[in-house]
Amino acid sequence: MPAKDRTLAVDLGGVTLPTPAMIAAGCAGGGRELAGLVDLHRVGGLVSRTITVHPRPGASTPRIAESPSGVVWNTGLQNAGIDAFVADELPRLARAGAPTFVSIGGGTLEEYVRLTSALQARPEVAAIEVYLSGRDETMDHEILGAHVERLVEIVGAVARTSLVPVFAKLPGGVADVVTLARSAVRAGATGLTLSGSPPALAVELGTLRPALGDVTGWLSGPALKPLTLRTIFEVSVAMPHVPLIASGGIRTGSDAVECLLAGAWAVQIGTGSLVDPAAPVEVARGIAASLKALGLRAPGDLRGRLRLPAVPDRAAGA
Amino acid sequence: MPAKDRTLAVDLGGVTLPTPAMIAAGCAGGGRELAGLVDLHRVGGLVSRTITVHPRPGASTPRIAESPSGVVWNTGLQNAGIDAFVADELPRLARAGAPTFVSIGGGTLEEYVRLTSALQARPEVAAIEVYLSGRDETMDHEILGAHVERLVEIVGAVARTSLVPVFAKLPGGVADVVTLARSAVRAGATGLTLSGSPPALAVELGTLRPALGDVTGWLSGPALKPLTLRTIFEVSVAMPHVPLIASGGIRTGSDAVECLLAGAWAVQIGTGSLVDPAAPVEVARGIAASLKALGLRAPGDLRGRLRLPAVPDRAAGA
Amino acid sequence: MKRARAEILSTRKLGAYQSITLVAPEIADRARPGQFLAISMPAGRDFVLRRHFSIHQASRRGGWAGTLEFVVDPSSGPGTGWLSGVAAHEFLDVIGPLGKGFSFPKRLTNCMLVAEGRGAAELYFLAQELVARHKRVDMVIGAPTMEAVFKPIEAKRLSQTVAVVTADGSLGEKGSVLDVLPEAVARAGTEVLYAAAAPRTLRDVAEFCAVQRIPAQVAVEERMGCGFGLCATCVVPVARKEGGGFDNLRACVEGPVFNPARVLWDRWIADAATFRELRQAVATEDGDAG
Amino acid sequence: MKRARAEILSTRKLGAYQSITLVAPEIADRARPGQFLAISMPAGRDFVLRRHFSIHQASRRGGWAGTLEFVVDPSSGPGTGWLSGVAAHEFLDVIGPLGKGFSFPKRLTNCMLVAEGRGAAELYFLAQELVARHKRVDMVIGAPTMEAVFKPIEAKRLSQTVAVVTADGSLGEKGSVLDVLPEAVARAGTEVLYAAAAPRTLRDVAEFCAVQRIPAQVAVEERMGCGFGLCATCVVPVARKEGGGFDNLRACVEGPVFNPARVLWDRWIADAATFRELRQAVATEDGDAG
Ligand SMILES: Cc1cc2nc3c(=O)[nH]c(=O)nc-3n(C[C@H](O)[C@H](O)[C@H](O)COP(=O)(O)OP(=O)(O)OC[C@H]3O[C@@H](n4cnc5c(N)ncnc54)[C@H](O)[C@@H]3O)c2cc1C
Ligand SMILES: Cc1cc2nc3c(=O)[nH]c(=O)nc-3n(C[C@H](O)[C@H](O)[C@H](O)COP(=O)(O)OP(=O)(O)OC[C@H]3O[C@@H](n4cnc5c(N)ncnc54)[C@H](O)[C@@H]3O)c2cc1C
Ligand SMILES: Cc1cc2nc3c(=O)[nH]c(=O)nc-3n(C[C@H](O)[C@H](O)[C@H](O)COP(=O)(O)O)c2cc1C
Ligand SMILES: Cc1cc2nc3c(=O)[nH]c(=O)nc-3n(C[C@H](O)[C@H](O)[C@H](O)COP(=O)(O)O)c2cc1C
Ligand code: FES
Ligand code: FES
Repeated sequence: MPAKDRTLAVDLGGVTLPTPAMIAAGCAGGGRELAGLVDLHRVGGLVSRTITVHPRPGASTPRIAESPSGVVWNTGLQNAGIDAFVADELPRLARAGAPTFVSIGGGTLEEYVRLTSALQARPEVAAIEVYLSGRDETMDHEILGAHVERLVEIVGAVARTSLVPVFAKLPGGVADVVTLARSAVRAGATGLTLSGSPPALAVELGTLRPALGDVTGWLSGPALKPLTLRTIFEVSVAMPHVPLIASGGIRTGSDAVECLLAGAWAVQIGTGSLVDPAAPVEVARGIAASLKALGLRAPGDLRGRLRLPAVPDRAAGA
Repeated sequence: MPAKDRTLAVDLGGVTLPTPAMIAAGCAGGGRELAGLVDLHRVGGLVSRTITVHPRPGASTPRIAESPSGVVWNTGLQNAGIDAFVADELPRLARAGAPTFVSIGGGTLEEYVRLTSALQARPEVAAIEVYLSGRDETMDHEILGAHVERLVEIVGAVARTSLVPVFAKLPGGVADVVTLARSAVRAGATGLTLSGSPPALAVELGTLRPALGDVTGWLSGPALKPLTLRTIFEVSVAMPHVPLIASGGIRTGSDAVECLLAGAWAVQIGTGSLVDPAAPVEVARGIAASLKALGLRAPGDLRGRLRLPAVPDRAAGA
Repeated sequence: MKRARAEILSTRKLGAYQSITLVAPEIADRARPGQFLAISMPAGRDFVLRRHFSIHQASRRGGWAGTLEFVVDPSSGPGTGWLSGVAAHEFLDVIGPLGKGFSFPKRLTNCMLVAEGRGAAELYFLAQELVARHKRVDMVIGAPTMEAVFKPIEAKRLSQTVAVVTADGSLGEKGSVLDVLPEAVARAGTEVLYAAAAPRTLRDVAEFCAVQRIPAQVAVEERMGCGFGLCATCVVPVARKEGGGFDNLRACVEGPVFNPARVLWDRWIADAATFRELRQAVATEDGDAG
Repeated sequence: MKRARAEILSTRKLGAYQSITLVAPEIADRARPGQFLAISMPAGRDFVLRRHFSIHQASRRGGWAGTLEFVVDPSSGPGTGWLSGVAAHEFLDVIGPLGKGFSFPKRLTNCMLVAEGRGAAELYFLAQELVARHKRVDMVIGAPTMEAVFKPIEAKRLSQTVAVVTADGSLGEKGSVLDVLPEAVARAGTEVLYAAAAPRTLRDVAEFCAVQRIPAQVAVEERMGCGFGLCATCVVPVARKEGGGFDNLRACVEGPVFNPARVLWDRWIADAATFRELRQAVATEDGDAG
């Protein structure tokens, strides 16, 4: 394989990324902060913080605490609201140099539709990522995206309204992820981000208090890697042609290659970017090295190539 | 608080444990192995490996791999079957000195009933723990315990058949755990073990193979702690009078006290016992120290005493 | 802001603290008092986030040019514990200088610096810069114990007067910085006040300054996911200049130095007195299993 | 089996390996060749399980009484890497001796010991005990490179003949232990064979012994959750003595030494040749989105 034929670019159902290593939602700042810390032209893409219709002041502090190989966080989705976002942050994000996914979140169908409409006319938006881990205000569900009917309704409406590809970011810590994934794709999602952070709690023993100001939060970081791999594996086996973006516990090139082997098309780096803002570039480099070592041409050649035993459960035959 | 009035004993809806620190299912051996490594009379209780109706040879090796602050495992529930268990292992386990919970697992309602019946006449059984993370062979669900109807059916049948308290061990990595918990208790469970290990996958990069012989497995170890705390917290707020046993990521006294604060009545130590077989005794000691420091009498006095902000979401008022 | 693989030039114990000097010319060149560093933790640990440290000294000239010093309280936890054990000639992954530092008064002259514990480290850097600008510097330095009073001799060298207070009375007066602040301010004819201390102390200092109508700047600490503006975890509620309401501003970008008159202290600090017990707080669900 | 907080008496580099000697009298007293230790990893790391090491030497008498030596290949990963850096006089949390060791032949005399890499460490311990029982010991020692041949001088001291093979030919013959085993066995008049090597080598040794009708014992390694029988992760499929079928026996309790004639090698070893690609293995679900 001559080096010149090798590429890191990936096509996620219509949106092309220069590399498969993106920065996850809520971990990319507002477009200015990363300058000088990473060359955003060498980052596969970035996802905005989750934007809501109205401005949100966000959660009480502390908003982040550590857990074994992880962080528990709750920003309360602080953001300036869609209008301010479109006016100020979006152009800055897009100018930074990487394909821009906009994460949208709400509690009702109407909010999602309004958010999508507001982004319709914006050429800066490479894709929409639908945040689905929030509370369903209409149905009073704890986690909106864990319920098939609501997932279908909301993802469907966003997909119908959007002019760009739509990625449904399924909530973390849910069973039957294949069913949810299938439903989201049937409803019109171009692809899936797997997964959001699962619900978590950290306790500060010294004060007998929750470690976070808003009590509960979500788990991110390396601890999640085996959960992410499992989800990607199951969904990719069920739907090998649907672009899957892995999120949760990815920080190094090896982590990313493991995800690609399990079936991911691209990966997002969240906590890893907070620790090492150049992580997405290093991850891309790691993927390139793997391609070279294995004599492969493109990230897609690694996808789903996990070598399985010929008889998945040999013991069953005993 | 005079030291003599202080106690570590807990009553879990009819079964009294000398301390709140148990050894989790699949991590206690068969009754002989722990002799010399821990004084089982100072262990709160132990849960047997999960027993099935028929003998199971178990999964292919490797059966365990590491992940960040965790392990991914799949023993395939290797066990000698209920008849051999009742004849050989159960008496040995019970003689070892700690209250013995028997974990039972199956794929059909009939199997659960048969397992419970086989334990009915056995005075060694302090309680039954119902393993619910397996495949539902009747309904073809991936995870039996993630479906309310089946959970109710099976837990209900076990509770009606059993002469001892029944703890439903809810599967890990499921949404709506409060709904599942409520259903299990309504169906007759005395209490709940929260939670089983969530589904996971580990990849061995060097060989492009899954790290486990049977491909997929479950995540255990410290990584899980914030997920366990969240589950315990939510369920205990919903059902403060139902005995909850925390499982997942508990190894130290601090971990255990955090769980008690979040609402647990007792804790199980799985991976922690594999690493430090004396962990349950050390955890009990840690709980005792906390009681002393806070001037409390019994583990129940810590339960649910997490200090919450007066206004849970101060920012919401902004 | 720069990222550097910085060699440790020296590391030494200073009372309760460990003082670490790095070779990091690009960061040292840009550093201002009040700014801080974000330092990577080693791989393979069960904690992952960077740790943050105020800049104690940045040498741009002379024999130490290009070096940067910060001070670690090793008792804080695993990260600071690890950092205090790192030896000279090892390398640290450092990002800095971060945040908006203190600004210097243009017209006013008499500056009071109020520090608690390791907060003194960054204020000495500030004192130096103020002295270089021909300002008068006075200090109030507090700590729990004598060992935790950071470099009292250095304080003396940099300021006209220094009041030292310790909680246990082992050095200086017994008490807290607030006990001696009014007198120190009166004596020094303080026109501007700077503080680096625990949140509750800063709140009390803010109140004092408001009453006394002394303009002030305080350096806060808040839990940080990154330290350079990506994650919005490190926020402090700050009143808007106009239009009412407040914004949650990032301590790592818009801070860590804030005008205390605009910080909504009671919103920011989760006051122990506002906590109550879980069982009282959360009503049992209606006649259910629980 | 005992648990001890054992002081490291010494630690030294030996070729590609690190050899660590502990003071652990209660374990040393009970140790037999083929048994192993389970060693705790330090707190605060992102890996949690104990690591397992064969006993290379257990001194019950003389100046070294109460000490225990084991040999670490530091290149295996983070755990062995950490262990090779631990200094003398630090303490390790050790459980041992674990497992069922080798048994000694009663009547037969001529013993062939076959080791690959660090497998030699436990076989030298065995050789000593065999020699003490007046058995004849011969050895075949293999490794990838010269540096990875463990203590070849010691091998010579303990045995009548030693055949050394390396994959790169840097010491002894070029090749693998199987290449030289038949000749070595013929020359030594081998009546009993012991081996400690990689699974595939052990399988080939087993086949050789079956054909040659040489009784044998082999020490296996399997991933272990505990090392003392709690978790049933470390199993090896072993044919039942009667009634047909097999049992998955724990390498940490019923092993790590097994009779190779009864191990179901092809069931145990996930053969590379039996793997195929995911996309061929899993049929796309019917006309679905995927
Ligand atoms: C702007 C700024 C400047 C600082 N300057 C100094 C300094 O000069 N010297 C010094 O010793 N310490 C300083 N700190 C505090 C220092 O960052 C923490 O003590 C340290 O991160 C604790 O890490 P740990 O692992 O030892 O403790 P742990 O308590 O285990 O840390 C757990 C988590 O909480 C965070 N954390 C703990 N304490 C604090 C705190 N006070 N403020 C913010 N985050 C915290 C850690 O960063 C980590 O993410 C500063 C913090 C900030 C935000
Ligand atoms: C009975 C027995 C005796 C052993 N004797 C020795 C010895 O004398 N010297 C020596 O250097 N090594 C020996 N090993 C192998 C040694 O335990 C592993 O190399 C070591 O655990 C690797 O840890 P790591 O963190 O360096 O590597 P990693 O590969 O990161 O370890 C990850 C996980 O895999 C396990 N693992 C990795 N390799 C092996 C292996 N070959 N066998 C079993 N588990 C493994 C580890 O224990 C850990 O749980 C023995 C193993 C067993 C089971
Ligand atoms: C501080 C922080 C803020 C986050 N904010 C958002 C957000 O606004 N929207 C969202 O969908 N995910 C958010 N996430 C989740 C990440 O996008 C990512 O899915 C998750 O952290 C798991 O990946 P990681 O292990 O790489 O961090 C946030 C994560 C962190 C740590
Ligand atoms: C090797 C191993 C075997 C296990 N076997 C069982 C089992 O048979 N039945 C069961 O319900 N849980 C089993 N578990 C799960 C534990 O009981 C426990 O719920 C889980 O490991 C989380 O707790 P931990 O973090 O303390 O390990 C097993 C866990 C491990 C690591
Ligand atoms: S710490 Fe991440 S934005 Fe301030
Ligand atoms: S390693 Fe746990 S039983 Fe053998």
